[in-house]
Amino acid sequence: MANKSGYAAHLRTYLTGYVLSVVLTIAAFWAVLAVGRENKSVLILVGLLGVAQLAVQLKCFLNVTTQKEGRDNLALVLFSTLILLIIVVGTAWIMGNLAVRMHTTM
Amino acid sequence: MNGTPSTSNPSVNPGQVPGAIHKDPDMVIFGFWVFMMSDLIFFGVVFAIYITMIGATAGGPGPRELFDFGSLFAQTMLLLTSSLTVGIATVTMKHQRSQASFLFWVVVTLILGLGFLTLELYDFSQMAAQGGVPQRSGYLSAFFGLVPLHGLHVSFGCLWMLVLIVQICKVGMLDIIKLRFLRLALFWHFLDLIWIGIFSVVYFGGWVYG
Amino acid sequence: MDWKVDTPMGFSQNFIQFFRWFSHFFPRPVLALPVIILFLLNANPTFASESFLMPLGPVAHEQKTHFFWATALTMVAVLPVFILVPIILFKYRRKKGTGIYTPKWEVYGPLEVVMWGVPFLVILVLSVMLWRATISLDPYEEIQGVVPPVKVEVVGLDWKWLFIYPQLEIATVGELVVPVHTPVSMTLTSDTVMQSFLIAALAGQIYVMPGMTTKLNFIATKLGKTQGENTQFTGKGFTDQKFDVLIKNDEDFQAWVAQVRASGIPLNEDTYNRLATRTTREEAHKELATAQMPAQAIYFTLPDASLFQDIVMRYHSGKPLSIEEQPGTEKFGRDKEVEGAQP
Amino acid sequence: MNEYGWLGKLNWDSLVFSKLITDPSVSEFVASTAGSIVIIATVAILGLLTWFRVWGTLWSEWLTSTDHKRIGIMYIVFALVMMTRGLLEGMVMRAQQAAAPDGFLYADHFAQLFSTHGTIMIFFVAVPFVVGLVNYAMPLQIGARDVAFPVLNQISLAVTVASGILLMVSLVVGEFSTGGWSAYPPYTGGDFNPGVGPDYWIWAIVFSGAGTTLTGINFTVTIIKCRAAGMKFFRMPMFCWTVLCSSILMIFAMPPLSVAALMLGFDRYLDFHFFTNDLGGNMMNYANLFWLFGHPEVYLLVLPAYGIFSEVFSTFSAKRLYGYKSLVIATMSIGVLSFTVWLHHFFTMGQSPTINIVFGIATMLIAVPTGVKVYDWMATMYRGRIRFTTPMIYSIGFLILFVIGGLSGVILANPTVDFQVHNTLFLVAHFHNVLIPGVLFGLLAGYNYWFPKAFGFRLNDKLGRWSAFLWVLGFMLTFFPLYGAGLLGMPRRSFSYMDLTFKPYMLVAFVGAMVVLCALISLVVQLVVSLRDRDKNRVPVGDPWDGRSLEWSIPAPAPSYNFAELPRVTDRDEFTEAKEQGRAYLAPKVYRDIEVPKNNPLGFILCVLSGILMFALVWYIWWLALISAVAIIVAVIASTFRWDSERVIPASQVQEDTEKWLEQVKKSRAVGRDLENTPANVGYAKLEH
Ligand code: HEA
Ligand code: HEA
Ligand code: CUA
Ligand SMILES: [Cu+2]
Repeated sequence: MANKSGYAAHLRTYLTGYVLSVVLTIAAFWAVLAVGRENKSVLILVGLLGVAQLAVQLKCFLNVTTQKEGRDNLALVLFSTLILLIIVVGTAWIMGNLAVRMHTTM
Repeated sequence: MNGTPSTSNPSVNPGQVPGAIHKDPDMVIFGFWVFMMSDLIFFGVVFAIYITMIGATAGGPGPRELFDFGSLFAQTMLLLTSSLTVGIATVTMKHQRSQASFLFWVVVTLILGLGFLTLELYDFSQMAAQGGVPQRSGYLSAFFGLVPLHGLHVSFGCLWMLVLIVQICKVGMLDIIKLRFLRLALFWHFLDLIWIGIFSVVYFGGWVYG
Repeated sequence: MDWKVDTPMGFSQNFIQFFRWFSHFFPRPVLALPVIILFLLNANPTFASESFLMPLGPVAHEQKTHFFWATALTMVAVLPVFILVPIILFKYRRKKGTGIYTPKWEVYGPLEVVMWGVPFLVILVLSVMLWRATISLDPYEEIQGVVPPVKVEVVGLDWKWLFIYPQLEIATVGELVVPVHTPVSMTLTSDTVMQSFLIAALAGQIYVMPGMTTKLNFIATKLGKTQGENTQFTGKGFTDQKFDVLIKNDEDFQAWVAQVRASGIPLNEDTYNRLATRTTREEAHKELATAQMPAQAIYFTLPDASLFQDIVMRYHSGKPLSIEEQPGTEKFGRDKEVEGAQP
Repeated sequence: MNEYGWLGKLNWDSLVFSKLITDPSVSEFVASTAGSIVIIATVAILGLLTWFRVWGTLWSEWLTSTDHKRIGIMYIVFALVMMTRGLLEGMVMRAQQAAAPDGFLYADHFAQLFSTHGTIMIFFVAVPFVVGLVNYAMPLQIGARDVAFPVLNQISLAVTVASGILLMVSLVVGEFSTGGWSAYPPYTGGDFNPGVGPDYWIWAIVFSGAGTTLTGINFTVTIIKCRAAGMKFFRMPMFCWTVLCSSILMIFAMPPLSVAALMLGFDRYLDFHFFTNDLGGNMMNYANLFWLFGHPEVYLLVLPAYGIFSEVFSTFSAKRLYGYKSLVIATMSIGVLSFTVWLHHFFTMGQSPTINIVFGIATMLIAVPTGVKVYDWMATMYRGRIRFTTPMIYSIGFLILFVIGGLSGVILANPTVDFQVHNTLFLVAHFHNVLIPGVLFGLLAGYNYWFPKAFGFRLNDKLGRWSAFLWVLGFMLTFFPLYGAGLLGMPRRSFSYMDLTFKPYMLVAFVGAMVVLCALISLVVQLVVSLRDRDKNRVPVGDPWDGRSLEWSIPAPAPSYNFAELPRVTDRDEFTEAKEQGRAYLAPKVYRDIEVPKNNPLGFILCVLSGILMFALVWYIWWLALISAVAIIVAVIASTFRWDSERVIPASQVQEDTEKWLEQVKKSRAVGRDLENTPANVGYAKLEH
């Protein structure tokens, strides 16, 4: 992405993002189907691939960057991610714990 | 509002949209980002509910019985490709290629989006045929609370696209319309991001743990 | 107007002036109010025994201690506000104030440290207390006593509590009797909406939910009588959902068990379903109790020891539960008759 | 779902009056009276509007206006109307508990009272009041012409008002939910509550929640992108910081509530199983979701109030705000921490002690930044010249009383103690103790403080102080006894009790409620008297309090475009600095045309349509729901076909206005603070230091 303003360069950014995303998607599908559900740790792999793809798309499609002009957006996305994590992890923790403690007699 | 438009943003940079815009484009786009983040939390919460309900199949059909990965893969590819085409449309717009080529890419996106929706609906009907209806269990409620929510967003995006096409045909590429399209493009990319979460967590997570 | 800069003034003089100025803020009739309040509060000085302020066992006792400690510690950070605000107002009031005036003064390092530091330290101490107390009072933790615990299974119904003593093969409604100095180990569920179970004088509350079980452990160390209740609003009969708690010594407890066995009616499916309809304890008493039972309580024998389990499993059948099969709904059991239940 | 006719569940028996006919009891009488008041008031208002022929003005100046100041005022008026209902409900509840064990209300009626009271006070009084004040003051403080998205602003107001009206309708048609403001299922689920009550709650919450989210987005973008030149973040008035933080809370905290309410709706309408007892539903998820929203919500309300207090303390102590940076950091930490404590509302659910400890400590941590704030306000007064005006009395009352409420909050944050006092009146006392001295006193202070800016004349200060005293006193009498009753174990939401120990507490509380009523009446009297005397108390120059921030640098009432020339900011207390350096009241170098958004009927249309949609959904009138939903979409799409949405105010007009005002400034006499509350004060402050 040397020439940032050219038409071709812009197109190339998108195409790169697309190709990477396709590869990552196929990798995720392949991992799950190949490993199967007996080995639950496959989800870690899927998770990593998902996060990678999120990063790729954020960068190439949505153009969230660390450059000065994009800082507002980046800060926003990071803060939202923080809240999202608090909410999702917190919920999973609380509800998981409750599920265990509520069914001990069953 | 003295927005000096940013220039670093190759895909959604409104700075190169010529002519006077009543609103500071930077502000409008940022506002839309904020909205998307709110929507992200909305989705996140529903994801969280889904995660807590993976086990709650109540004897009904679960992920193992219901999921069709072939169709899932097709949907994923349709959506991902539409994300690319909407991007190409953005670039054509930004570099002031012909309106026809711009419209072409928008229409392609629309078709891909509709294709995605058709497949998704077909999937749902297949699930329903096997007893996979939201009334059956907490798990299925959570599934049908989340995946169609994404579908609803996609339908909304399609409607938005249609309206824009009509408007462009009526009045041409006004700046205000360009700005609207830039937001639509953002929205569309955002839905693709959510979809990554859906196939990873809902489908794969559900399938492995369900 | 001219500003006296920190005129020295006698302390007591200052003080009197301060109070005169302070009472300025309140119109005369207002000063009579404290009297009225004291009068009203004295009208009925009995102290409710259904409070953790009058604990009957160590759990509630510790909660009370913790309550007082937390209050006292918080005061450390809060009292300065009560003391300093009036003084500042007095000294720096515009008219006749005597303090100096520094309109641009806006930050002072050491003061910042105190402002952040003091609350932080107080919270630090409180956190340690909180940590210890929370661990030691985990309601799920069985109390280690000399004798093995009495097991009680509690079912929240609309609008009464059912107590099942699985080991003793009895059950009661409206009356919970526990032997003194014996740990009590409760498992709780609900057969209607979510409720919250509380015997304030013995232990804190815990939610009960359909299809799930929670636990509550406590021990009574004083003989006596208190009351338990539901604190989570559940509709019409909510405020009547109370029960007596009697703490008896071993002999009396055994006698009571015998009495329940003797006078109890069997808690079979039929009686249970009648019990589980939307009625208050009083109405259920009218319907089910026999003459041998006390005015407030219903006694049962327990033909089926797995009753509690069945109640929990009602919600795990994998089949939808129609409204007619759901205790606590209007349609469950006899549909009519609940009308007329007005205050 | 075809079991109902074309009017859905609606029939004659749904009207509240028909119940009075079948059952002529006190309870039904009270209900019918309330219903009649709604109807009579509506008819009276419509009648008056027609009589005075103000429909035209109303339409062109208010209902279609996109001016943030007008929208703010409409928000506040709406909040006051709802507040009247909420307050009266509070009174009736206090009367019922004072009269218990032989009260005069049915249990269900009492339950509707606390449910509507809580819902109204939080969602339709506190939130719109806050949003209204922010709308009015914040763009002025940051030197902007309007909020970032004026039409969106209008839409937010529209859906909020529509939901409020829906709540009012529930007084007349059908009944409201009995599940409290938190509406926990399964009690509010279809099995246990087949009536329309919870449906009213759900839709009111979903729509007003959407409005609040949009408002949050709007405010955030306004503050981040529309500040005047030179106004760096650390030059913003404190109020704007708190608003920024509060808006962020709106953006991130409302979604969980919307999700919770919608899922409850799915359970009720479509037989889903999110929170049902059977088939794997899990009501704990609801509690979790609700408080994921509920806790940030209370800080969402109190933070702007903190901001108002900051302005008031510094203005009426004639001193810079002490510890500005500390206050900013404290505000931001409260904002972030508020997302980490929600579990303290269900310590008693049964989770492990570890979880309770983590959330308990996180909760207590909030006391640290809050304490810093309290101390900073004290330090602001320290070495100042304190003037005991109405806003200041509220602020002082707040300082003392709020600390007590915060203290009880910290006590509640101890899980072991909470096990005992959860769901008791102790909790009720806590939250009224933070909500009334915290939020409401702040709003009242703001109302007295900014009123002259909005309407051009001061409110009567003497009556204002009277009512402030009555508020303080009434509050203490009403809610301090509840701490006692709660410790003695009286559960909240009790419509009755047998234990006479509680009686005296309830009697004192009732006396207190009467005092509060007097306070409210004195507020009304204050308003009426001030309106009568308005010509004596005009402050056209615009700076009645020797203000420190930009909003005081323009005329009162503020012109529709706010600033003739957008200001350039060099200091935190910009206007004070300007006054001291002689930069105030200067004519702009050049006058320019100013673009402002045109009036737009979209808000009004959406208000009507969403109102109909909600009503149709509540009553299962599907065809109507469908039509109004489609109409909403069509209206929105149609509005995107308006290409020229701006209107130009010509430079000549701006020049004329401004010169007239500057002329006035020259003619006016600057007054010192001792004459602040006399007619001599025309809003031109004399330099005193
Ligand atoms: C902001 C929130 C708020 C406010 C102000 C109040 C105010 C009052 N509340 Fe509140 N109350 C709640 C929020 C609030 N309440 C909530 C959330 C619940 C829980 C509901 C549930 O259980 O689900 C509750 C429950 C509740 C109960 C039920 C308690 C129980 O569960 O047993 C009672 C009982 O008496 C009560 C009484 C009162 C009274 C007498 C007042 C009044 O004394 C206070 C008077 C207040 C006003 C009169 C309004 C303030 C004035 C203004 C806004 C400014 C006016 C400005 C101008 C005119 C310019 N409240
Ligand atoms: C504006 C509203 C508001 C505010 C500001 C607060 C502030 C706080 N609240 Fe409150 N709360 C509510 C509104 C609010 N709350 C409502 C509506 C409910 C009930 C909802 C329902 O169930 O219906 C509730 C319920 C509630 C609970 C749940 C209780 C239960 O359900 O059993 C808890 C428990 O931790 C709690 C804690 C706190 C704490 C620790 C603070 C802290 O933020 C307080 C911090 C302030 C101070 C501490 C005072 C000043 C500080 C100093 C002078 C410094 C020094 C102090 C120390 C070092 C201690 N609140
Ligand atoms: Cu809460 Cu199970
Ligand atoms: Cu909270």
